[in-house]
Amino acid sequence: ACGKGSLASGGKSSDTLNVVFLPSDSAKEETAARKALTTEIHKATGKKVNVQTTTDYNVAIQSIASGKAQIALMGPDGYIQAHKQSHNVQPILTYSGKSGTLKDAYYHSYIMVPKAQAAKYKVNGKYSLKNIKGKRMSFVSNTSTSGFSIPAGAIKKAFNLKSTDDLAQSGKFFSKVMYGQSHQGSAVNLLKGDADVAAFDDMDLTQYGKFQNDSTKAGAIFKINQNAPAPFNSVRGKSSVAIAAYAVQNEPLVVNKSKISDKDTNKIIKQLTSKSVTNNHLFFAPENAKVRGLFTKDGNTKFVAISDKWYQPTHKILGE
Amino acid sequence: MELRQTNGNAFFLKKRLKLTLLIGLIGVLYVGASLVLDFNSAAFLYLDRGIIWLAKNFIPNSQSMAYWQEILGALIRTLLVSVAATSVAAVISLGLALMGAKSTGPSQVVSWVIRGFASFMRNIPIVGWAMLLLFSFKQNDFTGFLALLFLSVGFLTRAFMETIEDVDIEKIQALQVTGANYFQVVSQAVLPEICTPLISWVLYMIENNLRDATLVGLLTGTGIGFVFDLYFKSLRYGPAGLVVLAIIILVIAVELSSNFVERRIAHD
Amino acid sequence: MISKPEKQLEMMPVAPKVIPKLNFSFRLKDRRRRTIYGVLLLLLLTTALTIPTIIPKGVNLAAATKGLLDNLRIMLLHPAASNTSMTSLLGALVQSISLAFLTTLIGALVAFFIALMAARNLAPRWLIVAVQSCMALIRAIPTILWVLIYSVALGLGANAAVIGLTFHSVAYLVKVYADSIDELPKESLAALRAIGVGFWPLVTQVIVPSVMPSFLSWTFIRFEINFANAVAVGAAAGAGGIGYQLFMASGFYFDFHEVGMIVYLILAFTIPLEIISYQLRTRYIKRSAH
Amino acid sequence: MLEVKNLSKTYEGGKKSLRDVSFTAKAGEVTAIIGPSGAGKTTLLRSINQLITDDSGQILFDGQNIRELSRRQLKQTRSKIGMIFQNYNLIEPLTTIENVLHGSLARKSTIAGVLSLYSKQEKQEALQLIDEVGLKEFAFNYCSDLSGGQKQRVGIARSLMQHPKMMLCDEPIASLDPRSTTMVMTILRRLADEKQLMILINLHQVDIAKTYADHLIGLNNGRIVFDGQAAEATDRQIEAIYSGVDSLVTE
Amino acid sequence: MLEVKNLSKTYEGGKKSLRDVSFTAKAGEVTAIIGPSGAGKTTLLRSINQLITDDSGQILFDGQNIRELSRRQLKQTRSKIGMIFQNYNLIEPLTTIENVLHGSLARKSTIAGVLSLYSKQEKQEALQLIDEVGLKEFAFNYCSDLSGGQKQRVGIARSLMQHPKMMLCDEPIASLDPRSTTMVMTILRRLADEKQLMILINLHQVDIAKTYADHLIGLNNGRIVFDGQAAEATDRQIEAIYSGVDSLVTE
Ligand SMILES: Nc1ncnc2c1ncn2[C@@H]1O[C@H](COP(=O)(O)OP(=O)(O)OP(=O)(O)O)[C@@H](O)[C@H]1O
Ligand SMILES: Nc1ncnc2c1ncn2[C@@H]1O[C@H](COP(=O)(O)OP(=O)(O)OP(=O)(O)O)[C@@H](O)[C@H]1O
Ligand SMILES: [Mg+2]
Ligand SMILES: [Mg+2]
Repeated sequence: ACGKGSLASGGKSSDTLNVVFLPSDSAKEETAARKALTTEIHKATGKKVNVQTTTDYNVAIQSIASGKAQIALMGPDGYIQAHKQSHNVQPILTYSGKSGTLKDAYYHSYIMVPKAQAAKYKVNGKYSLKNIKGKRMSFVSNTSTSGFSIPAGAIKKAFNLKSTDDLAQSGKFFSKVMYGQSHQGSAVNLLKGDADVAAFDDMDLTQYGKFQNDSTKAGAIFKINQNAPAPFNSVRGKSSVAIAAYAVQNEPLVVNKSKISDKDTNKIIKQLTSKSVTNNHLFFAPENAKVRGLFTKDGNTKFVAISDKWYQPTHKILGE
Repeated sequence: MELRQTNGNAFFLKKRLKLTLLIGLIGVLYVGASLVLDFNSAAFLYLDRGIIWLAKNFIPNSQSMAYWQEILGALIRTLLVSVAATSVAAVISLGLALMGAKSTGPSQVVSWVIRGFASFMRNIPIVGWAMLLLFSFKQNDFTGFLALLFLSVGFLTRAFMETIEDVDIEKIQALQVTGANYFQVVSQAVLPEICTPLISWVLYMIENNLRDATLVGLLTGTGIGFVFDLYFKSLRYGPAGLVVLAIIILVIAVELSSNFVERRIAHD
Repeated sequence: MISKPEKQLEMMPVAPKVIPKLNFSFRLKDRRRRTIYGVLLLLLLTTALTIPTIIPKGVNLAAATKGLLDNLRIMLLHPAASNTSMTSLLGALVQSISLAFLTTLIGALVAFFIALMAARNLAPRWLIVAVQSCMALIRAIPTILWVLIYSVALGLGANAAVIGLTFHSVAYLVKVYADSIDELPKESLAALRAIGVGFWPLVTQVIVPSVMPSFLSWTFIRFEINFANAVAVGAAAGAGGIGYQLFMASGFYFDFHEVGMIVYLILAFTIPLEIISYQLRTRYIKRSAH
Repeated sequence: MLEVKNLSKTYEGGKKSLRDVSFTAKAGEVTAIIGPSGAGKTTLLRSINQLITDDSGQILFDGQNIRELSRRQLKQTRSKIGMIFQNYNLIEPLTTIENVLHGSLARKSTIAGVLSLYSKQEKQEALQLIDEVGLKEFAFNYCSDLSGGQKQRVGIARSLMQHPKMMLCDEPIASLDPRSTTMVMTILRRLADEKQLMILINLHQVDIAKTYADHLIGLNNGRIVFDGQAAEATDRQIEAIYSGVDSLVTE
Repeated sequence: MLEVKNLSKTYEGGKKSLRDVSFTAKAGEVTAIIGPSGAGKTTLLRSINQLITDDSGQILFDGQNIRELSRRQLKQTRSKIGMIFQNYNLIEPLTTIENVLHGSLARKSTIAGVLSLYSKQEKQEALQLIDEVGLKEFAFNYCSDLSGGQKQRVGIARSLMQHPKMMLCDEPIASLDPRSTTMVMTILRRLADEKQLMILINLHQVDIAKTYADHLIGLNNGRIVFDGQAAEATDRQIEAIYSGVDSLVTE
């Protein structure tokens, strides 16, 4: 009979807000950044804020969907799954790109092949998914939005499959399926020659290499830097080509509407889109900042209010 | 010494005092750990909620029966890999344990080295092994096999060592004094004596490795663990429940057959 | 009272005239040995048939092994806390230890009472079967699932982590505790039953002192297992701990140096723990050898 | 007084271990039961306090038929019957005095028993008994540190703590050296003489039986083959008791 | 012939268990060693085949000083010395014949020993020995199913399989009933008489020692306090051997 951890079952009247973090594709947040978020939400609502980090995808989704947590920061795929579980789960904010608007609040998911093999995947002079059947495929993990859900959704559509299950296992659609467990891992699988085709995104790889041309379209060429650190030290200088590229909406901050009042939600939106947050390096850290921020600052990066509608393209590609 | 003169009250008082102190210390540690973690003991009052949620969500429905073939195949695969990894580990561990046990090993130093090695293999967290192995061996059954092998070697070496040390040293001596050499003593005295517990450890390990199938799934991209992960992560709890049920049935089947084997080889 | 040997010599069997027929296959002749050889053969065959099918195609095993050794070398010889501060790693370690401690302590308490219902020399057969099957069921459900269940039911955090991990703790300890109680000589229980001592005094006066050493040593083993579990799934329940740091270091930063540092921290805790439990065990054996 | 009438016992598996056994034992008397291994000595002793259930017959102890008591009554009666075992059956991780105090548990409330709450009087009595069996110095030693003879004497003190009317001893000296044997047998003899206890004792050593017992019962293959004064048994009679064949012992 | 000269042994912890022990034993003779618990009987026997290392002195067996042999020579010599234990120390999960065959291991190649490849002759010899100790029927039974007396006879057969010149017996009959005791002692006596073995035997029972032994050695507190013909030892002498105080036994 000790300790004072909350057993609060949530609910609108509660004076505590639980925020769930799932370290995912983009948010490599650090303690300081999490704390900053706590402070801002507390400032906005006057409520006690609990931030909890889970490494488990399902735990995060179930928490927000069941209302045990009222606010969550998770990848787009996680949001969509949670939304499917409970329509009370709604996105309220995401972060913008350079422009400071939703126009470029995207990152990209690619289906890549080694540069030397790229020609084989052209059909009528255009890159196509047609030839990937039977190849050795590398994904990130089966919960990654840009490293699995989006590309697999696209392949499913292109080949008219019933579900993505067949894409997830060796010996079905692909001769072999492997998981890099991270975008870096998936890229290394490809460049080392363990996989013929790989899915990964751009934002996790920017510190290891550069895009040589328009990175938003099929045909984008990605080259590893000559001084790339581990795990890329054995594939320095190698290049890959995207045979497909998909824009993915940046990840949202979501709330469970049944457990948090609209008033509070609006206060949070207001607070987080304010100038002080925009300029707070703990939220948006410059590329070379010592203390890691929640996100990387690029031009005018800041929080922008959104609704479920903004994720329509992803809803569609995931077939939900 | 001064106790002997008394009527025993002092003795019982001291014993009770010690017990009280021990309970007090554990209590303090409990409170301390609860504070560190922010754990509320009252949480145990809500035990039923979890069970109810489990029952509601994980009961396999008719829809999930569509997956049974897939599950069965993966289940068999997992069983085979567990058995193979355990068997190979058992052979390695037996060698190590013979060298490491006090009664059969060459020296205390070797014993500590082997103990340390076994401990190292067991105590590298699963996530750590996953990273190391995946990085070099990629996703395949072999990686899962290796992970289970390493963990099993760590576990079995220690178990075998303790089993060997449980053999009455006089029985070993009884053969030594006939002039039999080391290998003869090991094969004629130690092995027959430990055969029964050895087999039950191996069977237990197989069972345990099946239970760790989630790990194997993560590492291999095949097997029952992967199938579970696949359904679980896509929030298809019905089929995931079916997988759990399949694991339960398999584990219990293995447990029952190991009980059966143990009864048949028991001595009494 | 004992007569002289000369008179007794007639008791000696007469020297045999016919030597019994040799049965050269005596090693296989009974059920026990057939079972042992059968099990060994089955394991051997399964292994021999399985291994060729799991050797991966397209992976150069020699190179992969070298890679593994290289990374192990980085981990073990060049540990460093590069992404996280040493203090936060230590703090995380303390959290994991606390989680392991709580789940072990609670598990041991609960398991003790349940084990009394599962021991052959104390409980009726039907109760043993019921309890043991229930425990087998709990053990067969993956730990991560228990944690998930309780983080949904109770909310993320330590409460879910502790309860989720305690399930396995209890199920495991019930089995080994019951086994220890089973091993108690029937006679020492009978000695007190024979003079009309009731159940609960029997428990505290006979069972507790007699099985305490083996309970302690099993509980320590479980503490080690719980620590491993606390590392593996504590982070999933939002209870943080060293497992979270490891998750980030390996999955996100690809930093073998930091993984090495974390592994060392973990070993710094588990190895002394193992030494303590070894000492406990040897002392127990010495005492019970009398 | 103890009267056993027509007692029979068949173990599961069909082994007939007692066949129609009848005899009488008196207070103040030492009754020795001898016979070859497997004769049924242990079975007989354990039937008397119903540690094993027998098939048929009567066991009259102070006029009551033990075989027909309710559970509660049986507990009551058992508390009057001490029992001594070949392997002592002490709780070795406890001290001498704690083991001796166990003899008083049957008289105590459950809660006092559970928490080892012994009264000052009980402790004094225990110490006195320990002194009587010559173990004063070892009262606070762990039993695991005692020698066999010492352990057996602790066993006797534990029995005495019950205030028994009868003591059943199953080969109490089988694992003891001659000095300890003498000491233990002398104590038992004295208890019969001074405290008028009724003592039943299974023995392997005929000479000891003849030296210390009043009454001798010979068992062979579950049957009583001798019943008489210990001093009067002839060598031929003794030999007859032990005759029989070597059998696979599976205890 | 065995000549022990000025043998001393101090255990770690400073316990002096043998003090300047000297005696001689001859082939064809049964030498009984008696003495109270803790006198050093076991220590003496185990020093002779160097199962424990002693401090100083000489142990001459067939002229060789056992204490100065190389490991290899020691193995060789040990194979000529059988040893019998109080708790038999058989490998119980094996059958009688397998345990007996263990006695021939020292003569076999490592690989044959490891794989239990015994020759037909060896098997026949083993069966013959089993028959000699009266266990013909039990040759293929598991030792765990045998009674104490039967186990001890298996132990003797195992020793005989070594073709020993000397047999060291550490309380071989301590856990046996009188019939088994007689049987085991008779066998040992006969081996000394017929096969001219030299037999050293630790005993607790003085009467048995007097009945079966030629030569009696009395140990007390590590010292030889009696050395002479077994038949000639007087009751007073015997009593002197056993005199001493009750001590905490910590084996
Ligand atoms: N639990 C049991 N189940 C079946 N048979 C039993 C059991 N206990 C004893 N027996 C058999 O009953 C017979 C009598 O056994 P008991 O133990 O009473 O003999 P004993 O005279 O005490 O022998 P010992 O001198 O060896 O102690 C033996 O043949 C024995 O094999
Ligand atoms: N390993 C040991 N370490 C220290 N002391 C020992 C050890 N073994 C025996 N002793 C001590 O040496 C003395 C002689 O012991 P030993 O076992 O030789 O006596 P024993 O005559 O065989 O007694 P018993 O009749 O009880 O078998 C005893 O006091 C004993 O406590
Ligand atoms: Mg008996
Ligand atoms: Mg001895």
